[in-house]
Amino acid sequence: MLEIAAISLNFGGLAALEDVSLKVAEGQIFSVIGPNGAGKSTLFNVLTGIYPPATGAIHFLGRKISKLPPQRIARRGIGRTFQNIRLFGSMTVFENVLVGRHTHIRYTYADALLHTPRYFCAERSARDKVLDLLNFVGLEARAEELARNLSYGDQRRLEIARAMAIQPRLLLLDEPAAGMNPRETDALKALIRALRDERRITILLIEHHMQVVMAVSDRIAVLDHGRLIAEGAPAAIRENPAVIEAYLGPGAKESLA
Amino acid sequence: MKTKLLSILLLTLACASGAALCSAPRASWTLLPVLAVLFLCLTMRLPRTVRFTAGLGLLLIAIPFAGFTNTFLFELGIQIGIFSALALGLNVVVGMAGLLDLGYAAFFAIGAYTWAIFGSTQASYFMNGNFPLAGWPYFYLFAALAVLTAAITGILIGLPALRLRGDYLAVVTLGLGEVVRVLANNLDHPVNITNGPQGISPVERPPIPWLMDLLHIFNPDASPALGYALFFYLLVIAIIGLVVLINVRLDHSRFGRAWVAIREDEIAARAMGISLTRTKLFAFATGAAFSGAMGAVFAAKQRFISPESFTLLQSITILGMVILGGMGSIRGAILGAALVTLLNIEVLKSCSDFLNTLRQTGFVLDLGFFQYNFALLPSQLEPAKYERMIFGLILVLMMIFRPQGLIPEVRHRLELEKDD
Amino acid sequence: MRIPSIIITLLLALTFTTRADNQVIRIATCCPLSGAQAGLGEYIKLGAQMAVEGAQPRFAELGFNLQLFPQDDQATPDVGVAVANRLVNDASVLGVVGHFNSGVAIPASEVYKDYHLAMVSPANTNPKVTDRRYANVSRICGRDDVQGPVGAEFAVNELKAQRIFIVQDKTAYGQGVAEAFRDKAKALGANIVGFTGTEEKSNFSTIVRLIQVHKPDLVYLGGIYDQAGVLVKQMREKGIEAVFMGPDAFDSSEFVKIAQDASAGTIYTTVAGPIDQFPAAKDFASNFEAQFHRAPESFAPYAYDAANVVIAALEAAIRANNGARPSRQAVCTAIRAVTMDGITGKIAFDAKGDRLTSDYYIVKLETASYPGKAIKVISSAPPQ
Amino acid sequence: MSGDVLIQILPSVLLEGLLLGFVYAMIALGYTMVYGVLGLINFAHSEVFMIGAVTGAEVYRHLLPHVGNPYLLLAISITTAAAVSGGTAMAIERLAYRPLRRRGNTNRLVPLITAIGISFFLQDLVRLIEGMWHNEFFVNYPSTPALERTFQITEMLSIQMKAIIVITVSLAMLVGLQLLVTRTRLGKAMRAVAQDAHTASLMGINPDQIISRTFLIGGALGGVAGVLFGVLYTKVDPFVGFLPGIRAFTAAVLGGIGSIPGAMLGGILLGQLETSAGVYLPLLTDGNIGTEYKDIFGFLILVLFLLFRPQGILGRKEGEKL
Repeated sequence: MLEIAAISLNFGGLAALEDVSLKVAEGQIFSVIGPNGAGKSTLFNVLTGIYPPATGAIHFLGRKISKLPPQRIARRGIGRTFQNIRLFGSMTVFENVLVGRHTHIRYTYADALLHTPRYFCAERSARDKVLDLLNFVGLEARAEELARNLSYGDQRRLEIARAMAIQPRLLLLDEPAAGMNPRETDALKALIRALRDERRITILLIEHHMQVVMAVSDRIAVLDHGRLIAEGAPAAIRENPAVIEAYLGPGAKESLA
Repeated sequence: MKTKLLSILLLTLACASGAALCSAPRASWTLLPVLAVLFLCLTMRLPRTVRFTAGLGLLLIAIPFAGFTNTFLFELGIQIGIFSALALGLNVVVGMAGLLDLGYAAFFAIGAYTWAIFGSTQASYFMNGNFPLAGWPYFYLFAALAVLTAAITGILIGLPALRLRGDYLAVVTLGLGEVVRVLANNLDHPVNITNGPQGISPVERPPIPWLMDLLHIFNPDASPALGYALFFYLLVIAIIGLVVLINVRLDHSRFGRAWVAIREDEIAARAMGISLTRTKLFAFATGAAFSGAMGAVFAAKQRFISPESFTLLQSITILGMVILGGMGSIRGAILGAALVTLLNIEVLKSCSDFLNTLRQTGFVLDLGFFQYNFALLPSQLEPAKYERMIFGLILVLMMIFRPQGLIPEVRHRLELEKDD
Repeated sequence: MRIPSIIITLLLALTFTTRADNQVIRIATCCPLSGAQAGLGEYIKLGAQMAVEGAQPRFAELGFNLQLFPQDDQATPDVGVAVANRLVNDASVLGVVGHFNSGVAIPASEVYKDYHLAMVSPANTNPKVTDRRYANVSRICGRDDVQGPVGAEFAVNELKAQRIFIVQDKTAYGQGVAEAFRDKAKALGANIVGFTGTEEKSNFSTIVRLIQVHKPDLVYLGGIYDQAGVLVKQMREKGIEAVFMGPDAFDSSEFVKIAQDASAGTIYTTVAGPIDQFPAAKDFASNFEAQFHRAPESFAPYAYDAANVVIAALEAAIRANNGARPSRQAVCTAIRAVTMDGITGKIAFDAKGDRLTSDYYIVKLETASYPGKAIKVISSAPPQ
Repeated sequence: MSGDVLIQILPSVLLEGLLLGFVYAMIALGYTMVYGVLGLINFAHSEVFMIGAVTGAEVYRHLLPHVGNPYLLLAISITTAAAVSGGTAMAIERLAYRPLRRRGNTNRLVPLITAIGISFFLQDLVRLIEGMWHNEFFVNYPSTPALERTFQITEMLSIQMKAIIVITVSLAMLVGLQLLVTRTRLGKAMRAVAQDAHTASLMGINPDQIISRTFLIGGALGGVAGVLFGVLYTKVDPFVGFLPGIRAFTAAVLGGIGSIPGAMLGGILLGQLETSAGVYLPLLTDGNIGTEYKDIFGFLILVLFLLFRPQGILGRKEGEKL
């Protein structure tokens, strides 16, 4: 479903991504791991159109997306969350998700001004969808709170709900477990699986929390210094000497367990 | 129970203050309780019907009746109304969409000139036709046209400006605002379109025979001046009502949400599929449209238009109103506009008139240990001279002690309540 | 909500004003008292203040308390109109001396007209002010379309200026007088080598350069002394010897202070004759100086006369009304009937509200000192 | 107008543009430096400039009878003006901006409105003081023959002593500032705070102190610019800051706001553009487009330029911080 072919990107001479190629199949939970500064978030930003790749091409559902602006890519069906949470802080939880429905609410300026039946119809169905998503991530009780007042874990979940509101085929999750406590992490694992199993969304995941990665991933790619150094099933990655060497350093094998 | 009690209290206060105003329309203290009640109508958490009844009752009954004796009330109302509409328009751009626009007065100018040129003999300098266009439909037609031209100008100015972010946008809008003013000041040659610094006058007002007929029922010697004061007062209130309605509806639509989203976080907004350019242009055009309409009203009401009304200072003052009231807050924009206008043309002026009267009557302030004869007040300390300084001071203090504005933005809870 | 409520209450509490009793008669002055034009507006207020304070004893005898009511119109039309609306609703205000800017006076007088409140302008030279033929609007100063041509005639016929460069300040006043000057000079056969506007107040390097290129023998500025002083100084510094000429807004000692040596030789047209020609003016000048510690300048004499016209009309109207408070309408009518010797010459109004005949003085600053010397007097009636 | 004249006047037009450009550059530095460390447009900077201009004029005027040497007199004026302006800028930061910063996480428009309020306040305050002092509120730089001595280079090109002084002083200031920023500890600290105030504070830099000093230096430069402006164009008043302020701000944006060499370049460029446009537009269009268009000409150039290079001439393209 997603094909990344030999993309590279430089920041002022520094290679952030070098010749990275990946294939993500429909229905997979695909993780990208690597040490800090390995280019994982940069990869996400290239995928979502924030940085256009210097070379290479990205195809999504068979169509080329590598020159499109972020909003167009979002409309093609790629949703994302952000490593350092980017919610609309002064909007309520409910509204945050409602913004995600933006492209699916179809009425004109005039409809909004005149409050036509079309307006009410679209708003109502959007509202139902939002309530459904809030239920799904377990934030229905906090719908009226301002996003900025939520706890860290709740904010992460809200970002997921918001990203799901655009009805993505592919969801990019950037370190969703960062800052979560063990109980929240467990809930997150369930949530990620539910996303795939119940909502049929393919997932591309960046995560430092190895326990989560190993528990949910179908496949894992490892980036180091902007290069892809390994790709394979979790078990294979766990055993891959290049990964252990480059990514974790000698003697760190236990922590992957 | 408590709500009910407060509602009754508010309505009683409204009646009492309205009655007081009508009984002594010229004594400026009677305006005080009316303004206080209107303020409460804006801010109190009471059922909407109660606040509307009290507010509209004062605005549409008490003030017009008092205004028959003291037309300054109309002038005050009109100016507050005009600036409220401008503040509401700018609130869309700056408050909701977070785009810093320092050239907003340009759209006001576009609207004003749209009517002034065709509502006076000015148009005959560059085209054939029978000017001024004085019949009754023309003004309303051109007011609508002014909305359109202002919105189009908004898009034209927005197109280049919106490629830029944040503070760059500020300086570019400032520049383009100046461009509009300088053009208005200079386009008297080679073709005389705006009549340059001489301004355009007299600008036609729409005929109001129906209102005069109505007025004559109450007061047989009502002059056209009084009629027009009342007319513009009512017109402005009607437009404000419309503008508020549009604002509220947009706020509750995907457009309003997109504005706030790009204000909060452009990157996240784009990840939601929101197109920045389209959204920003919508904001610019919407904001500009409001001021275009008021521009046409302003031209007709002043009967005179010159570039002096559309300076950078004007843009800044409107921005000050929005921020003082509370960015993104509709009620805040109205309150901000009302306060700044009141301050500028009533409070500070009354204050200096008061001190001046003390000086002329040789009033001696006697605090026992300290005595001051106001007759000795030096001319350099003429209070009328320091109105702008006080305005500046208020802005600074306000920003330090209440930066979120008088009525901070409240994100709505309506989405869920509707189902209940 | 506590803080805003307190602020609002405090602000609104300030709107308490003493209520005017029936014996108070107020003459309002409307001019910019704050902002960049405050310096000029100040003289209008002071001139009127002199007149009002001089008349207070006479009014006391009539049983009235005459007061000056200074207002700041901030030189902006919307504030000006708001002020006008305040004034028409204050029954004690029976006359207005003002405004300073024609751009403010025109919309404000629309308001005065509706309430028959008399406005006597000390400074609005724009023809439109009286050309609308409002019964309540009169002026003491001359008209742009008279003083411009008077200047042009002098420049072309007497100074034999052949190449003229004209600068104007992009205000209603400056542009009006500059265009009137241009049209007349052209008709008299002079060559207008340049006509340009500028809103600049301090840096005239581009204009000076243009003047240098066009080599005029006379430079005319439709503008005010603060601009004129700087322009002529920068011209002379660049070695431009052309005659420098302008309208009545040059008439100020500040002009000499700004331009210093460069002010020598400057010529301007004015309706206010030099003080040595009017004994009354001399007294006014010394009293003014004693009271305000500065010389009466720019529009102070006009404002003094304007206020005196209102005062004279008030007295006449009070007498006509058997000592009772006159109506505003009566004051308007009385103003048009006033004939008096003011410090700016003989004052009487025509049907439009212009002065019947005005003496226009051509004044030259022979040396860099103020006041200058009247080198020619031209009597001219306003166009009908 | 024959082409010869257009070329003949070119050197002197360029010279005048350069003089104006230097003044703009020095004011623009104040905007850009504050923007660099705080990310805020200090709209009150035009009033800092004005206070420098007025202070310089008062000093110059009052010491004229006592100090014989005009160069020494000018030096005293410039120093005093720099001190007063720098102090004012610091005071503005302390009284108005720091409380806002302390509060943290406020809207970025709030300091902007504060700045506008301060601007209004300072304009009328200076007017009040000047008015109380000597009745009128403009101040002159009195003519001094030594400063106005003219050196005729060619028939169409001459340069005055004061122009030479303006060029020398501004060049010295600009070079000095560049050295200060690149070579000294304070400069490094300023750059560190501009990069990331939080990290800088972890490195033992006190951001408040650095910000305060940035205001001091920017304000002092504004003050010097004020005196030079006054010496060049004679008259200053409490409202003199507005136009140069806006233009210098435009220059700072043109050069890339936040960049010190950018502000210098932007200032000089804008000065040149404005002056040449003011002279050549009317000459080439036979007076149809007069000098009155020179102000918006600068703005139009800015808009066009920013369309193609949104970060300004020397500004860094901001990477999105994700």
